[in-house]
Amino acid sequence: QDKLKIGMTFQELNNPYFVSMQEALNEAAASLGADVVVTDAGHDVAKQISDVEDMLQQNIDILLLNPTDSAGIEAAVHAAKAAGVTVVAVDANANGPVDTFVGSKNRDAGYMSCKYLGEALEGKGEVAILDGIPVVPILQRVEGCKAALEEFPEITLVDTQNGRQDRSVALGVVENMIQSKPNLAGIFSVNDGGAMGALAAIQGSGKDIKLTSVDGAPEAVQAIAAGGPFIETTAQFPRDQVRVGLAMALAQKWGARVVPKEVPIDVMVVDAENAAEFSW
Amino acid sequence: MLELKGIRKSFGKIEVLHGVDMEVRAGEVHALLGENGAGKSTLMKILCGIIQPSEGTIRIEGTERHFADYDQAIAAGVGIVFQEFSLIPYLDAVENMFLAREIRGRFGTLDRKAMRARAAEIMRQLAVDVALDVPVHRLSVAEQQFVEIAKALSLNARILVLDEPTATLTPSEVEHLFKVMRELRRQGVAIIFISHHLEEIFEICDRITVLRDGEFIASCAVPDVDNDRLVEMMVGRRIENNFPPKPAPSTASVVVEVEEVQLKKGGPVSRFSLRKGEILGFAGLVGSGRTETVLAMLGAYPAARCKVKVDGVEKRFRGPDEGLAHGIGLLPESRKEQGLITSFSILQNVSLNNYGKYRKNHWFIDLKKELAATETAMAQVRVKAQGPHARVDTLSGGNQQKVVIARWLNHDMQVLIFDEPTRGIDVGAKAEIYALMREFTAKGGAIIMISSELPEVIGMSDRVCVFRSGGIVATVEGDQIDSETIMTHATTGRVEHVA
Amino acid sequence: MSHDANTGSAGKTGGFSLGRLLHSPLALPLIGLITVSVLMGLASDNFFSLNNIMNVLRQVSVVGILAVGMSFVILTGGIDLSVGAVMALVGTLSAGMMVNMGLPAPVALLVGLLIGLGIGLANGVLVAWGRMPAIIVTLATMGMARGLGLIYSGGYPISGIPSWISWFGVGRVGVVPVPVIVMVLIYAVAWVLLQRTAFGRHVYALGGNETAARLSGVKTQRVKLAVYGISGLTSALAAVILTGRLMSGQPNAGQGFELDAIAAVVLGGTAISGGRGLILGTLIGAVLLGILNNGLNLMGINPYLQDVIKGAIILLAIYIGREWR
Amino acid sequence: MSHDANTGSAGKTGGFSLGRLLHSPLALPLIGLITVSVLMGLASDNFFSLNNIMNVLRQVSVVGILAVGMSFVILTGGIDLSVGAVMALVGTLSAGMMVNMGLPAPVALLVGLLIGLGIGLANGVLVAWGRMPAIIVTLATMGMARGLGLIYSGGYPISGIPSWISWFGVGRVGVVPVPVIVMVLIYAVAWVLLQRTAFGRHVYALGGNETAARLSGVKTQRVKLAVYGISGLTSALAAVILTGRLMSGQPNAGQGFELDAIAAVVLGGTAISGGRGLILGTLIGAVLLGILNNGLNLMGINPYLQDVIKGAIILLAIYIGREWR
Ligand SMILES: Nc1ncnc2c1ncn2[C@@H]1O[C@H](COP(=O)(O)OP(=O)(O)OP(=O)(O)O)[C@@H](O)[C@H]1O
Ligand SMILES: Nc1ncnc2c1ncn2[C@@H]1O[C@H](COP(=O)(O)OP(=O)(O)OP(=O)(O)O)[C@@H](O)[C@H]1O
Ligand SMILES: [Mg+2]
Ligand SMILES: [Mg+2]
Repeated sequence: QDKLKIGMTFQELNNPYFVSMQEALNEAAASLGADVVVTDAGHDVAKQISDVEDMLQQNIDILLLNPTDSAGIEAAVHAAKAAGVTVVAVDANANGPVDTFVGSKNRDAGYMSCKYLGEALEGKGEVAILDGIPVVPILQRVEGCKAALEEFPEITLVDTQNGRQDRSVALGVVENMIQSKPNLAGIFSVNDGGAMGALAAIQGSGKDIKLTSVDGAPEAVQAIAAGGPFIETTAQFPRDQVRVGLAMALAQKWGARVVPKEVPIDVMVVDAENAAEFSW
Repeated sequence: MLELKGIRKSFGKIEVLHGVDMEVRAGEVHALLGENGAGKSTLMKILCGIIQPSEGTIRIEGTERHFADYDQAIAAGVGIVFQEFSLIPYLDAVENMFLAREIRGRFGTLDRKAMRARAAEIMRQLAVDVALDVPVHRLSVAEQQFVEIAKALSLNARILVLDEPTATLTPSEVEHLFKVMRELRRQGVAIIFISHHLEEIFEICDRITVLRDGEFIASCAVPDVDNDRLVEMMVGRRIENNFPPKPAPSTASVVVEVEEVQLKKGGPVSRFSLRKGEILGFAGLVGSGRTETVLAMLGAYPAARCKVKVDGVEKRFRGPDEGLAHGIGLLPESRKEQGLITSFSILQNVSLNNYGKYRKNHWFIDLKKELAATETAMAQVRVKAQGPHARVDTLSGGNQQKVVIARWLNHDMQVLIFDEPTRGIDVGAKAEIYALMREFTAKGGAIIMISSELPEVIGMSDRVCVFRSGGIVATVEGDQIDSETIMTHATTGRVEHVA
Repeated sequence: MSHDANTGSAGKTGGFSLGRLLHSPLALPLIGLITVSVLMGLASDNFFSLNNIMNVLRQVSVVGILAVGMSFVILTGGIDLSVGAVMALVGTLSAGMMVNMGLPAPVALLVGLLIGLGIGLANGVLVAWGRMPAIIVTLATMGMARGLGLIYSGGYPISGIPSWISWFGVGRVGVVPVPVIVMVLIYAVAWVLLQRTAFGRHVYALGGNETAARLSGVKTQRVKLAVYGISGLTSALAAVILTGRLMSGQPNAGQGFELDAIAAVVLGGTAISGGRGLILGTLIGAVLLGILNNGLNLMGINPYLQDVIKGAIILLAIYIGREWR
Repeated sequence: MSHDANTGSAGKTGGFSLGRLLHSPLALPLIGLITVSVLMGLASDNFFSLNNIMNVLRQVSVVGILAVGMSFVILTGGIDLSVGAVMALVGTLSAGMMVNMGLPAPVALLVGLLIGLGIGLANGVLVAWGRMPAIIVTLATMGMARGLGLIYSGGYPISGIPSWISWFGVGRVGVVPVPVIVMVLIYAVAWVLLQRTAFGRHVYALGGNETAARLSGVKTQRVKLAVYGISGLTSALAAVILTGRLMSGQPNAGQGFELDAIAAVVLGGTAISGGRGLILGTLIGAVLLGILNNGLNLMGINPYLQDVIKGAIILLAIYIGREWR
């Protein structure tokens, strides 16, 4: 009866990044003999709050929270804390009395990708950003990217469009981008989902445009290993985020009083050289 | 009281009213006559502000009036019962009657009690018993007609237009209506009455105005004309004998045998058979179940029991499409709701269920053949329209009805079920349609004709089934077919329940 | 069949009796609700706890309020796809007025309500006087409202609003959550409007037969204006609750809520073609949807599978209820 | 006004003439298309390049194909919200059959088409024989198809399909992209079906007056079955193109495409209530939407602002065209 019950709420579950997180969670929980409840908010904070409320009805002990929106989810954090649940934010932080936040250094990720892109372009040329859904991690990546691009005085940012992190949307958007910016030399996509669409568009146009991205999704790594326009993705470690997050929560449950408030997980450049060995 | 002068109206480039004058006095029933498409309804809609005239003036009690919409006309004391229904199907009779003129109680909320009382009073005046709390789409066509009339009466109009109110009523109900009209006349209301039943004109009207093709023909007092003269004014020619002669009693084989049909559990069970080459009339009061019986036969109405044999083989139809496959066609009683695709052209309406006839390469429609066949059919029933491509919603009521008739006469059916086929059709065209019906039976076809017009039932039917409260109470043939026998069975005769 | 069985529009509700209820258009939605509840209760222990019931109702409140305006619109035979986007825009703008422009919160909320009403009225003008199809008008305003919210906020959610506003989202009066009380009040007002005023009759009349209603003297354009205005207003009211729940203005919130609101209305027995239906049915429909979400979560069903099961149950509920429509 | 000006259903197209065109229901969509094109051309140099025109058409192809099935459904007075989800499901399953089950690609694609058709027919059965409102049926199947696709793929996209399949997405015949050719062929077939066969007339009749069509012997249920089947099939055909473009099966592709397809149909002059409209109008509507997306992208407009402008232009186009409806 006193089986540990872990709840995890995802901002979305139709993205390999979060799916692999879920897999790691299931493995870890199985090894602990704990029950797992998982919900998918589909990018809707209101639904995510409801999901958390429902989990609290099920008497979870640990809440792993992957918030769709940091501010919007606050009410759920309060509710969970009020119910005596340990709350760990994963991948993106949440407002309110979160016990620990485990997440990638998103700004670094954007910075590293665009630094790589700038160097690959030998410091000059026109580049564009393929933006995504406006949530904090994505906005931080764009911020980091812009910071990196500013270090290259001869690189100009000529276009920013929103591919909604969706392969089919990104495909159309990048096709249009290529039409309107014939001299485009590089594209930074905020995640691999959008990047795969951009890759298809670049290949379709037959132009020499270099592409970098963030995530390290299997498909993206494969494409990078194969060579071609997709030259780099700054990998995050979704499985490790969950593992570390769960560990933090357990530590607290066991009585640890000095669990770190924030555990930033490093990101790593994956390019043609190391792609073959990399996987989440 | 009311004076219309030089009214002209064009739809697009086509002028349908060419300067019509009309004068109506207080306390009279004034008949407005004319063939289908003559412009009667259009003129009345102009009077009520529903459509605007291209030219001409309306004077009421000497002052010139312009009505931008029906509301303004109502405010000026003008009310109308439309030729096509204008009820809200899911609201009940009370709500329909007081729509947009609700009686409000305290706090501005509805005073349903007051409205219901007033509605009941009007219905009492009309001497009809219509359920007031039932959504009107569940009432029979005739009951709906009374709701329409009651709605117009509730306006307390000084000028009341009745556009073919009797087309859907049986004689006894027409009597009720006339009684009310006489009472209104006594109170000084001016009534404009449109009907294609000339005997009604002589019974109730004081004066008449005749239109032909949008032209004003004449205005005169009723006693100054007789039936033939009236027809001649309307049609511009004489019409000989209305009904074609009946053939000798048929001994041909039975095409459709309805062994039993029971509309409601525990209700009466009816049976009838239909022979090749005959016209079987269905008579009865409104709501006596004639429509439901034929619909049940085709599987379009959920009956408790229904057993049908076609050419001696038992059939269970699940819908009109299966009837069609066996050569049985249905002309429904309400053309606008059940008969026509109003956004379609005449051509498309006529060929709607008949594409087997015009095929090219098996799959495709032969547009040329379709056009030719439609033109023939239109000429047969004398549809007055700009051409086969005219949308049916631009046609006059009677012409719309003719389009539905043309659909079936253009189709090689062995059985046609005609529910109120001549509803709203002018005298000239009626004769034509009767002749076509006889032509059809002469070729071996059979017709079931539901009609609330007694003369039509008597003049056309070889045999008549009389309905009362949901079932057939008697079948009369030959010399027995007269109005007295039929009305007796329809109203008082003993109901024999068949187990 | 009894006389007023099928009315749906009349809603004669003088005195309750079981027989009467069984013949009312509410019967089927209610049966659906009870069946699903019992199933959920069997499958999950926590389901019938008072706590969880209040939890479900609170979760239902936002879509439930949106569905009120949607009911008015659908009863006239229209549709309003903009409700979710308008809610998000109003929430974002209200939060922005408090945080960035320093307006007092009550003023900001009030202006938010007016903005919602205004957008609704704009929809109404386009549908009524512009004679454009509602589905396209509101599809366009949906896109525009979304875009405006994102432009205003730069894509970031707006947080830092006064903490008392959370009362609208998480407060309680006794055991009953505030959003539930707000929702019930809105339904009560809607019921009076629809069943006890001339305006309500005109809404039904419009959906039943617009031409006939116009010919009878119903000011059809004004009625349309009003129903879209009401829908905009309820969207804005939903925004207040949502802002209280999220404690921030979320330009991305409420995506797909329009479909949930439509589903609630239709599950509640209202004909999608207009003219027939009861506002109480909509409430039942909204709760039914909420229970589905909650119950499937409580049972710990795989989120992907939840969509499939939810779809199947909705189909089943509508299938059983179809005779009443 | 000429005789068949307003029919919309008749589509008498024997010989072209300007006067005739001006009175046809295609006139307004065409004027909208030309106006928007000219505006975009003025604002962006690249717009009128052959390259970009082909680019726009290629982008339009997926929604354009979905809109064909949607036209059939809307002409009967129905609606199909499941098109985007069915497309994603079919794409995912086809890719899965190739990659995980090792089926030969042509077989997998064919099975995919059959699955699409099957889901469409299931929608049709529920609408026609189940007598349930189309908007709810297809809303439910939309959720179910999405869920099934995610369950099957576990949320991952499925890649590793044979490379020749990209021909459907990016191949060309001369200068014309293959997806554009496929789209045009589908429109041609649809045109023949609607204008030259009895089935087509029955589709229009159903939308015009279902009761009248049924009572006159049209097999209304079969017609409904057929139109939803067609919609399922065109969704599956769109899936083939999309798979070729994305070179993978994407369980979450095509979200919101149902609304784009509906917008294309209505922008093309088809009445949302059914009975009136031309399939060529739908093509024009789809291209108009594509041009809006493309042109606003080419001009480098802020993506948030694009939604607002798109909404405004759609409203304007429908407003100008409303007389024709
Ligand atoms: N909206 C319209 N557009 C074009 N023509 C119309 C329109 N309405 C009526 N018409 C034409 O006007 C003429 C007169 O029609 P109207 O309905 O007034 O005839 P009516 O005398 O009432 O005939 P009926 O006895 O058949 O009811 C007809 O030829 C009809 O086709
Ligand atoms: N949809 C319906 N549901 C329940 N009752 C109905 C419905 N339609 C009609 N009725 C009832 O059935 C009875 C018979 O209808 P109806 O008046 O159409 O028969 P009828 O003999 O064909 O009369 P008529 O042809 O003169 O109108 C009426 O009492 C009517 O109230
Ligand atoms: Mg008339
Ligand atoms: Mg009848």
